[in-house]
Order: sequence, then structure tokens, then C-alpha cells
Amino acid sequence: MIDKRYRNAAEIVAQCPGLQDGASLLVGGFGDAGVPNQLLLAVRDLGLTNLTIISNNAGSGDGGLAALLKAGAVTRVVCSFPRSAGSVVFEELYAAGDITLEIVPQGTLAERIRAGGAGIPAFYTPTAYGTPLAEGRETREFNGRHYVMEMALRADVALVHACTGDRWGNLTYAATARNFNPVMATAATSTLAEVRQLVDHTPPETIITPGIFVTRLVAVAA
Amino acid sequence: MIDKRYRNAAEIVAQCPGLQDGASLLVGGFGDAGVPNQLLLAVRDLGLTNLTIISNNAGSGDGGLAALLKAGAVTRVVCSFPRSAGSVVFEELYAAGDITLEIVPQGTLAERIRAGGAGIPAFYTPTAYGTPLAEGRETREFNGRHYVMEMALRADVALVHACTGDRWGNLTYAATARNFNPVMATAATSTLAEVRQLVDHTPPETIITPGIFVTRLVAVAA
Amino acid sequence: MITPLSTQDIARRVAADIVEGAYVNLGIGLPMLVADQIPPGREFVLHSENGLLGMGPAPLPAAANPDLINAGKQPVTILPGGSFFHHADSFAMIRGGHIDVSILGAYQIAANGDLANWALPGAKLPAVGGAMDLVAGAKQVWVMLAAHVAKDGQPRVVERCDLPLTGLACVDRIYSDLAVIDVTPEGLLVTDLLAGLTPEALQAKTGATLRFAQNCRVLRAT
Amino acid sequence: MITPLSTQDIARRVAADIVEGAYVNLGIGLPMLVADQIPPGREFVLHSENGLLGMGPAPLPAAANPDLINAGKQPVTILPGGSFFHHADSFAMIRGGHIDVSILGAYQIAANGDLANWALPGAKLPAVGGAMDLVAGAKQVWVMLAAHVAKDGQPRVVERCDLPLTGLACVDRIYSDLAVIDVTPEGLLVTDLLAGLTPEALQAKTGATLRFAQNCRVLRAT
Repeated sequence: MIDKRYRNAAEIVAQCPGLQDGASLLVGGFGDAGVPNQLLLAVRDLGLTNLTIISNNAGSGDGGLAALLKAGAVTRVVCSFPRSAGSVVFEELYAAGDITLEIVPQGTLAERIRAGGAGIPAFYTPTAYGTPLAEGRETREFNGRHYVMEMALRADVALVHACTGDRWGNLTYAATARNFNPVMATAATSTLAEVRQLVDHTPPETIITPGIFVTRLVAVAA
Repeated sequence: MIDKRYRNAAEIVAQCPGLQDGASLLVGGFGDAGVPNQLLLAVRDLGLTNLTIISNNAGSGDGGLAALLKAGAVTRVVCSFPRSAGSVVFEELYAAGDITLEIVPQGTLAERIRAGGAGIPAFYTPTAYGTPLAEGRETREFNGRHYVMEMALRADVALVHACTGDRWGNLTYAATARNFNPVMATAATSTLAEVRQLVDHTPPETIITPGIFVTRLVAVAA
Repeated sequence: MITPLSTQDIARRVAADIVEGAYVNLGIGLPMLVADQIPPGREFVLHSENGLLGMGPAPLPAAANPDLINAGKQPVTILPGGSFFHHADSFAMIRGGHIDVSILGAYQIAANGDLANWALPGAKLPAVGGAMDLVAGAKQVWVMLAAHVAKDGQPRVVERCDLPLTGLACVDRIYSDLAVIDVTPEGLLVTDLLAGLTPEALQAKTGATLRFAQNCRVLRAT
Repeated sequence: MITPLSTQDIARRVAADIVEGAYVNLGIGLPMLVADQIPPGREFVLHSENGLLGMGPAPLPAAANPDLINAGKQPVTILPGGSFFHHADSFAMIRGGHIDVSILGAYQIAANGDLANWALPGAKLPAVGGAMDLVAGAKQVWVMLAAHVAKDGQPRVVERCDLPLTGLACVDRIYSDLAVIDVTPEGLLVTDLLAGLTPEALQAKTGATLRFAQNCRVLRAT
């Protein structure tokens, strides 16, 4: 019987394929909505080093991502908007030169991850053409308009936060806590999901992330 | 007040921007599931000529697409699988040389339409590399693997079939009658939807095609 | 003494130009004010790039749902007709040209429509968010300036931007506290001028050559 | 008299090789038989490229739902844990390497894994469907041959395909009525041989050089 459920966050990250020093992690969430905070704390407790984090923001307050950063586990961040009211931990590490940062336009970030999950190695986008964020990128003209070539983005592990999950790994999301989570779930070697509620069965028309994309899941307190 | 509802299929196709001689049409459906048969009959009744149809199949029996073909309205078909048990009308026109055919692998067809709706002018795919269907296509190597460059596909008009629709154009689909309909809805200048049931309001978590993609909709008998 | 428009006045002027049924993305900050100035009886649909169409006003603090936020990470509501979707779908909407109007703030706008609105010299931490995608993808890009000139008196509307660009030739219209200016192939065309302000006075505060529409309208502060 | 495997025998042998929890796409025709041969207690998830995971057996005719069909356009059911999605998402699953095993029929398979399974010389009407996407994207591609040689006695397993290719070097394993053959970097390796058939007899029916595993297993017809 397929059963992807784990008992707690410590178990779900233990012996997770790809989750090791130097790993890249896709981390869902936008602002404080839909961030897999419990999984991030469990990863922090593994004591890993030299991680790359790919996420829209760079953590705020002392939540999961900030805690992982504070533990010194992360040396590189790929994101669209690291600056926020509470992004103190990241800002200090960045100012100290302890973390490198790659800024990617938000839609290009989402599309590069989508491409990574969809077997598309590269695509063209009009976004950022002629701006500093396209420097060094290959460009090309189609029908008189200029585009930048962007490469797919995948990671060793994706950490996602969902509303409900079932034993097959099918996920639903709550409102805008959906954000990057469904695309990130598709683009990693292992996808770990924390869900607020385990359910016996998810109506098939309502599933946003089919279980095929989810390696393991765990219920966390909402 | 936004209200995209039309009273019947004849009204919805009347003065539809882009629906004219020589137009290209994205037509949803896979086999007999999710085919916008009533819209196709309404288009047939317009007496247009020289249409291009982009659809997974090429019609069967005397349903909507076969009826449009039979009327002599179509001179070009882009599809992945024109051959089926009941595709008699298409086969006769093709054999007589009255219709040209472009065969596209099914996943490449879906992705080209998705790209068309998403502002991606071109992308690379491993599908069809080294086969006759990639002849003449530009190819490129990424990380030691070979890929074909494919171009976005858009049309003047998309015809889709959905389960429910509301006045804003939000759509839901039934089971595998979803198929190509949601992607096609995104990739046309005008998107016309036939729905089995008009509803006052669609729960926002259940919407598959947000109304932004739908120009007009009409209720048809199931 | 000439009274410039208040930010509310500017927002009201912008809202008046948005047509019934339009899909509109409001940038963080000043553009958000437009939501409160929608003329009675006119329905348009607000898009938030974190996965929401049909964004409604902020809830009462007690009713705030942390899962339901806007691109500025503030609690919002969803109106009837609204929908949720993931980040890749949200930016497919943007990049694919489905958003009718994107309204943003700006540091500089050039006479050819170049926009700089994401990076200031000496900023400690770069951050871009979705601005580059919005200006590349929306059908219309409108810029709002709370003040026609910067605090140090330097013009914001210039011949050429010297700040890092967000996009090339992307701005269609500028709304400031002094004027409304269309970006046309022939250069900047003032369509609305603050009551009591002479064309010469506006030109003196502008770093690029202005033309004035023959039937230039009058803007009045309230 | 040596009895070759029946198609049911072949399907049973294939099913035995599919591990618990695998995501499997079954091509139209012969591969469909595998669904009926799943060993008791083993759960794997069938993918149908028209937008369905968790495909179940055919319904009774009276219970058939025209909206719920498989890639062969036949009525099917959906099992608990299943989900629906649109065509672009379905082929993102395929192209993105999320399908563990794709099982297809074939006209020819070359010693290097090249596959020809979509076009015969003199076919009146070309049609490709999803085969090229499946062989390019699935982690494992297995081919089923109801008969090791074609009706005219020509081998189907050959040094080089002369029919139009579906994909290059994509086949991992061949299941025929006479043998199971792995496609390896060193060429074709027979891992299972029909009881009573000599290696020389199999080689005589094969158009490419075979090697035989040291611990070659015995296949028995039922």
C-alpha cells in the first residue's frame, strides 16, 4: 500500500535522499503565507552546511527560514525579494559577506522552476530584457521583440507547505498560501510536504498537487 | 457589472473578434470528451472559409468538428492524432488533398499552446529529437542531452467546453473532459466557452480556468 | 499658490481611466490607493501576483486570514468571482498579456518609456519582486508619481534613465501630482495639466521635452 | 512444440517487474493488459496522458461516464488517490521525468534502444499521439511485443530501425512472447528466455546480436 505519511518532522527529513551538505532546497511560501516552517526547523536540526536556498523571500523574524539561516547552514540564496520588514537575519549575513545572493525576477523564478519540473531545459522570456538582471544572458529576437533565454531551475529537495494531504501525497492549499508550493513540488529529487491536516481521501477535482510529485508528507500543527 | 454570459451559441459567435475567414481556432477536447460541439456547430453556421483548426484529434462521426470540416470551412489542421475509429470526414478531405495536416507530438502541442498563453515565445524539449517530426527544427544541447526548439502556438479564437461557468467566466471541468481546454483558453485573442451549467458563484479554490481567460460563455444542453 | 494633487486625487484620476471589466495589477505602495477610488457601479478585477484574482479590500484586523495576503504581504479579502492559482500560473497571466493594466511606482521614467523603479544607487540589498514581469507583460503600463520631481528637486521624468532599468520602452502613461502624460512614439504628450500650472512651469520640472495636447484637460486638487 | 507466451503471460511478466508505488503509463493496445495483471497487494498508480492519475478498470457499460476516458478513448474509472489535471500539466509530468515506467508497443526496436512505433510505410494518415513525449520523458521505457517477429517473419528487434523513429536510444527493456531483453550500453542482454527455446533459436529470430545473462531466467507460458 502506498503510504507517504511520516510521523513527525524529524522523521521526514531523516535519510531523505539528496538532503545533505551542499544540497539545494526549493522552499515554498510568499511572505509568511505557505512557508514550510516546521520542515525548515527540522532541516536546521540536521546541522547541514553549505546549503543553497531557492525561495521568493529570504525569511523574516525568527521563523523557519530565518532559523535555518541563523544556524549558518546556508551559503547561497536565490530569490526575487530578500528585503522585507523582518528580514534581519538574512540582511546581517549578506552584509557580512557570509551569503551570496542571486536576484531573479519573480515570474522568471516561477517559470524556471516550472520548467525544471516539466523537463524544459530552457525557454525565452521578455522579462528583464535590457536590464541589469539579464546581463550575461543570451538574448534572441522573435517576431521583432527581444527575449532573454532562461534556464530551468531544479533542486535536490523541495520543502512545501499545504493545507491537506492524503497517503498518496495529494495536496490542496489554502488561499494565497498556494503561491510557489505547487511548482516547487514538481522540481526536486525529493519533495517533502508539511500539511495542516491529513485526510483519508481528496476529491480528485480539487487536488492541486497530484501525489506523484510528493515523496513524503507529515502533519504539522496549523 | 462584468457579465460574459451570452444567450445562445449563435449569439456568442456573432461579431466575435477574430472569428472570420482565415482565422485559426484552438478547439478543446480529447476523443469525444470535452469537445465544444455546440460552439463548433455555431461556427459552422457562420459559413466561414479557410480556417485552421488546432486540436488533439480531427473529429469523429458527425459531431461538431466533423460537421465544421464537412462544411468545407477548414483548410488546415494541426493535431497529434487525426486517426480514429470515426474520423471519416477528415480522412476523406485529407485523402482528396483539401486539407493540409501538421502532426505535432501531443505533449509538444500542449506545451506550445501553454507557452502561447504564458508569453513564452519558444522553449526547448527533448520530445521528437532525432525523429521526422523534428525535421527542420533548430536543435541544441544542454548538459549533454539534445533538445528541439519549439515555438509558441496561439490562435485567433479558442473554443472550449467546460462543466460550470459563472458571469466572470470562471470555469470548472468534469473529469478527463478537462484535457486541452484550460490551456487552450489561455492562448487565443477571444476565448469562447460552452458550459453545461451556469452558476452564480464558483468557490475560488475549485476554479480551473480563471475568468480572465474567458471572453464569452454560453450554457448548452449537457 | 497652486495646490498639487494629493495621492488620493492621483489615485482617483487613475481609477477613472480604468474601463469596466478590466484586469488590473496594482503595485505595492501608491498604486494600492487606486483600489479605494473605483467609481461607483464600475467593476474591475484586481490581480495580485501571489496568486489571486478578485482581490478585495483589507479585512478588519480581527478577520485577517494569514493565508490571504496581497503582493505587499498585507491581509486582503477575495471578492465574489475571484480565484486562486499558483505562482507560475499567475505570472503566465502577466507575461502572457492577460493583465490589461499594470500600475506601478517609479524612480525615473524616460521619454521613450524606459522605466527604473527597482534599484537605487547604494542600496544595501537588491530586490526586484515581480516588477520586471509586470512591465514586460501587461497590455498597458501606467506609472504613478506622488510628486512630479524627487525630494531633491531632480526630475523623475527624464530624457534617459540613469538608474538600473526595470524594462525598456514599457511605460504607456504617467500620472503625477501635476499632470497626466502619455508616452507616445513622438515623445511625451501632456493630456492633463494641474489647474493654474503653466506648460512652461511643468516643463521646468521635467527632464525631457514635453508636448501638450490641443485639448489638454485640467486637473484639480480636492 | 514450444508454446510462446500469450499476451496475458507477457502482461503478467511485465507487471511483476513494476515495483510497489510506481507511476506507470500504459500505451494503447497490448500494454493496457498490464492493468489486469497487477500482483495482489501491490499498489501502483496508472497515468493516462489525457489528464488522469489513478486510472482504474473499465466500468460496466451502464456505468460508463463519457467524461472519464483513457488515452485510448475508452471509458475507465478513477481509483481512490487519483487526480485530474490538464494536458500541459499531464505532459509536464511525463517530460519532467515523473513517470517511472512507460510501457509501449513497437514496430521496431534497435540494439541501441532506438524505437519506431508510430508510422508504417504507406500509412494513409500520419498520427503520433503522446508516444514521442513518453519515450523522451519517462524514467524507464519498456516495450511489449505480442510476437517477437512481425507477421512476415521479419525481426522487430534489429540492429538499426528503418521505420520512422519515435525516439533515440530510449528503450530500456523489451518483453516479447519469447524473451525479456535489457537494452544496455553493451548491447542487448537477454535476461529471460522461453522454456525450451535455445539461445540460438532466439538469435535466429532477432536482427541484432544478443548476449545472454549468466543467470538467465526461464519464461513459461500458462
